[in-house]
Amino acid sequence: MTWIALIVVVLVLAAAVAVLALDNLIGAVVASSVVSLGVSVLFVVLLAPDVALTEAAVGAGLSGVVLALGLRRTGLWRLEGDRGGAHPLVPTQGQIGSASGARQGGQADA
Amino acid sequence: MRNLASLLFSLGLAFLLLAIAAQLGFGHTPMVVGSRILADAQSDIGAANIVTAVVFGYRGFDTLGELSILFAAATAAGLVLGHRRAGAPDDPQGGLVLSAGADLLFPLLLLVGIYIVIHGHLTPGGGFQGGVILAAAFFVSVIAKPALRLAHGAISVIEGLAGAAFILIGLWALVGDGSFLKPLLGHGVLGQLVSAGTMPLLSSAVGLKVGSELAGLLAHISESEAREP
Amino acid sequence: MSVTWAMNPTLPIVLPLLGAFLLQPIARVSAALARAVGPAILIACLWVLTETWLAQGGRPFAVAIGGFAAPLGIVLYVDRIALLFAAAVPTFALLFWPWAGTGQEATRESALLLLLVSSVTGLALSGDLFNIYVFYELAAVASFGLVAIHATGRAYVATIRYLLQSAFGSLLALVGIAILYTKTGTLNLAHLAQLAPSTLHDPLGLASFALMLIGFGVKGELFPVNTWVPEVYATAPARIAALLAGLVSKLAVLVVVRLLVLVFNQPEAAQLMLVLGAVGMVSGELSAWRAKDFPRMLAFSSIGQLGMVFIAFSLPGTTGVLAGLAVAFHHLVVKSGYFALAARWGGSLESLSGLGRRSKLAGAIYVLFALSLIGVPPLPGFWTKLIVLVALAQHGSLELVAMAAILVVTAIEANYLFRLAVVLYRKDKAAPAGPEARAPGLGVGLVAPLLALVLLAATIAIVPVTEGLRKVAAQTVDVASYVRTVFPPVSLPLAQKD
Amino acid sequence: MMSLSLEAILYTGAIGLVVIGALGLVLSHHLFRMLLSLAVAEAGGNLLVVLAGYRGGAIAPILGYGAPGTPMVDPIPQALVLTAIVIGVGVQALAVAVLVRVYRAYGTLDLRDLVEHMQGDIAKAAGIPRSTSTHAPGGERPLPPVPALVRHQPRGGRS
Repeated sequence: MTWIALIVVVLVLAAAVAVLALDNLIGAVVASSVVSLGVSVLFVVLLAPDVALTEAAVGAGLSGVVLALGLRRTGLWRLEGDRGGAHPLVPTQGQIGSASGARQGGQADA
Repeated sequence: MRNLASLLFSLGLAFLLLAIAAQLGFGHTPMVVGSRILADAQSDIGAANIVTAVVFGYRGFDTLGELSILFAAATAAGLVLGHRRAGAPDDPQGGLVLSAGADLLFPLLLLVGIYIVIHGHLTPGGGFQGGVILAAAFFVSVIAKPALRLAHGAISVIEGLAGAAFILIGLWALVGDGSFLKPLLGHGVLGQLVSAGTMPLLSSAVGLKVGSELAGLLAHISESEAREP
Repeated sequence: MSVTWAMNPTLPIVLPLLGAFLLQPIARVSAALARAVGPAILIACLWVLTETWLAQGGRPFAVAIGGFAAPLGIVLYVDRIALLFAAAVPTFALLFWPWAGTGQEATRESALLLLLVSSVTGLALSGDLFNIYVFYELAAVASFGLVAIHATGRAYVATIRYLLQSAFGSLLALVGIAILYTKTGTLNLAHLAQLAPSTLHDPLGLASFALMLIGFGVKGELFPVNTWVPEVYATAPARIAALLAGLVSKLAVLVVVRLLVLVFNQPEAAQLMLVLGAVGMVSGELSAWRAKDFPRMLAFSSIGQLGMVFIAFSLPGTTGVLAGLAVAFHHLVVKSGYFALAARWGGSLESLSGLGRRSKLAGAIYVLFALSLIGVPPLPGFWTKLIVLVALAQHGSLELVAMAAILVVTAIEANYLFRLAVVLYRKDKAAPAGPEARAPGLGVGLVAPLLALVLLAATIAIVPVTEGLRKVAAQTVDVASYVRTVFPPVSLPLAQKD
Repeated sequence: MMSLSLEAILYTGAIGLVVIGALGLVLSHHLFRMLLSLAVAEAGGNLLVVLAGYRGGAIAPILGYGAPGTPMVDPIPQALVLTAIVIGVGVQALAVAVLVRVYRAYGTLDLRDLVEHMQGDIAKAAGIPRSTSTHAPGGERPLPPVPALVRHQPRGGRS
């Protein structure tokens, strides 16, 4: 039990640092979902199944969706080096990326 | 100047928290109220899941506040994102696989959500978790078919009535038995679906309200114009 | 027993919630009915609170929600100070109610206002720490929606900054609550008051107080977490700014005061509050002096005034609470009145030139409020400052520094308030067009004169008002009575088992 | 003293999350990243609350699972955290809604730019002459001027 907790804590802290350190925001959102998932595992370790269920559904699932939607709506949903939506991971077929990409190519260039 | 101040502030905070970390965690928490609730929950409320008993019973008032917070967030988001221009572009339609998958998922998620809501007093889960899954059921459809509009009018009526139902159950207890949100209707047999008095009713109201609120909130964000003009 | 349910203190919290939930469905049936719901509910709340006050005659009582005895369930605690603040909530909400609005937007705004009313009433009445946290969050979320109403880019930026700061504060408060629970195992304020001397009078307890002070201090405009104030008040509608600066901030202060009096009754905690209050007071008034437009001048001056409220409440005993109450209520009246004026005077200070000559009443009200705020003798502002200064003079060196700071700040206040008064009465040819053309709103035009009358009435009745407040203060600091009321002697609470 | 007990590990993790989140909130200039940092810090806070109710050798607070008489963990903190999680996601969703609006108004999420735009707009709306404003070119320019100027400032949220 203690070992599981130790591994998960290290993972969670690493993911938390990644939230701050990752350059592209999609990665940061994924990292924050990892934090939530890890914390929900810790809730199981702490004998809180209700809380774990909620944290997984709300903290990792719902809030991930909300944040991803926010990224999509602000046109920041682009991976690094992606210019105009050629990347397969961009779900909006580049419409958003290319529209705002011209105006603020700074991020893509960075 | 501001940066220096905020840096100092954060360093101070970090120091404070580390100092706390050094002192906490040794010695056990005195379980003063918790142990009494563990002892009394079965006779007071009659729910097998004591966490749910606390959420809807002992601390039902907090739950009402929490519902109101979600309601406030949904209302405020509606106010902020409310003005969608007519004819604003939608996201492109998702592929066939996505929309077929969404059609398949919809009834499944709905069922799971309802199950979790009405079994909240027996197993882990309850109104909130089930409500989130209910919201997900609707939201998956919206994601897969962006042109689909949720009927916001209907949603606001459902969330309003569900919230009102929670309060009215509470007021019923207040008028009938002298205190707000007092559990009524007898406890039934521990572990059965129809047990724990008004708690499943409260849980269902919460499930409906959370589900409709989150669905409306997500739909508001998702339906805001697909890209800026 | 058949009458008592109608006077249950749960109702002023629950009825606005019910109204807020049902507003949308009602609006679909009848728009006129929906517009009547809000004011009707506020009046009902006011009636319940008045009836409770009259029926109880100042005796405190506790109500267990759900019928669960004290430390298990959530308790509402009703004493004089709680009723006083709770009654102020629907009153001021009625004063600043958006009477004119129609349509979907107005329905949403009314719903948010009702939620705000419910939450701050809850802050006044609740006797459970986590319940207070929940209501505090509700007040925060409702106010986020309200300050963004103008739908301008600057309002959205101000809102998001306010939101982040507020959410961070709430997080700190939650950490504080977690520490408190780890050390005591209870959340009931009366129970905490019993356990505090043996468990919380140590550095860790102090840390938990500091976290909650900062956390709940966001709404109370306490020093390190008040940077949201000027931008929000400058971009939000003036009546929302009036409610946030006047009403909501006071209820946040009340929460901190309850914590300080009941749980963290130790000199270090009070000193922390004193220092933060003094820094906030000086920095706020200095910024107000530099402000170039009326709303931001009011915002900074409000930070300064709340700093003084924190200073006053940090003093121990009845005198401290009396001083705090006096400053708080004075500020509630004056600042609400000023923001009612600001609904018309939105522009820069220069653009207000000559306004006092053209609109005699508004100019006179401005000067009256200014005189009281500075503390010119017959007005209530003088007495409030006097009470604070006298109370400060009785204590140690830190308090003497705070006293000097108050005197310096008074000079700054006088400077900027009079500077504007001079501008208002300047003989001006053609004043720049604008300010007066702003839509005044139906209710707001009457509010400032009304509050001015209240101020004058308080001037005449200064002795009975002070005596009344002294009674309120004496009851507030009576910890034993609080504990006795929540745990009636028949069923003694559990002793702590370790 | 610091033997690697379960509680010690988890306290470290919880406080670590709060500190990392708080640092991100204070040091970052990108609104979206500040929001993410807030979520991280909230997760840490929630963990701290649940830890307050944990007891070694106990079982989850659901009747009918363990042998009768087995000690259970404190259910109250768990109930509190359920509430706190839902509050957190509500606030977050509202924040995203406002963010979308902010981005549409000014075309950036960099806090430093936004604050400058906002101050300029406030001053302009109040009719304060530009010379007295501390923020030189305010005005209600809806979008940042030209891509060339934007490119020189690091974007994407890191400071």
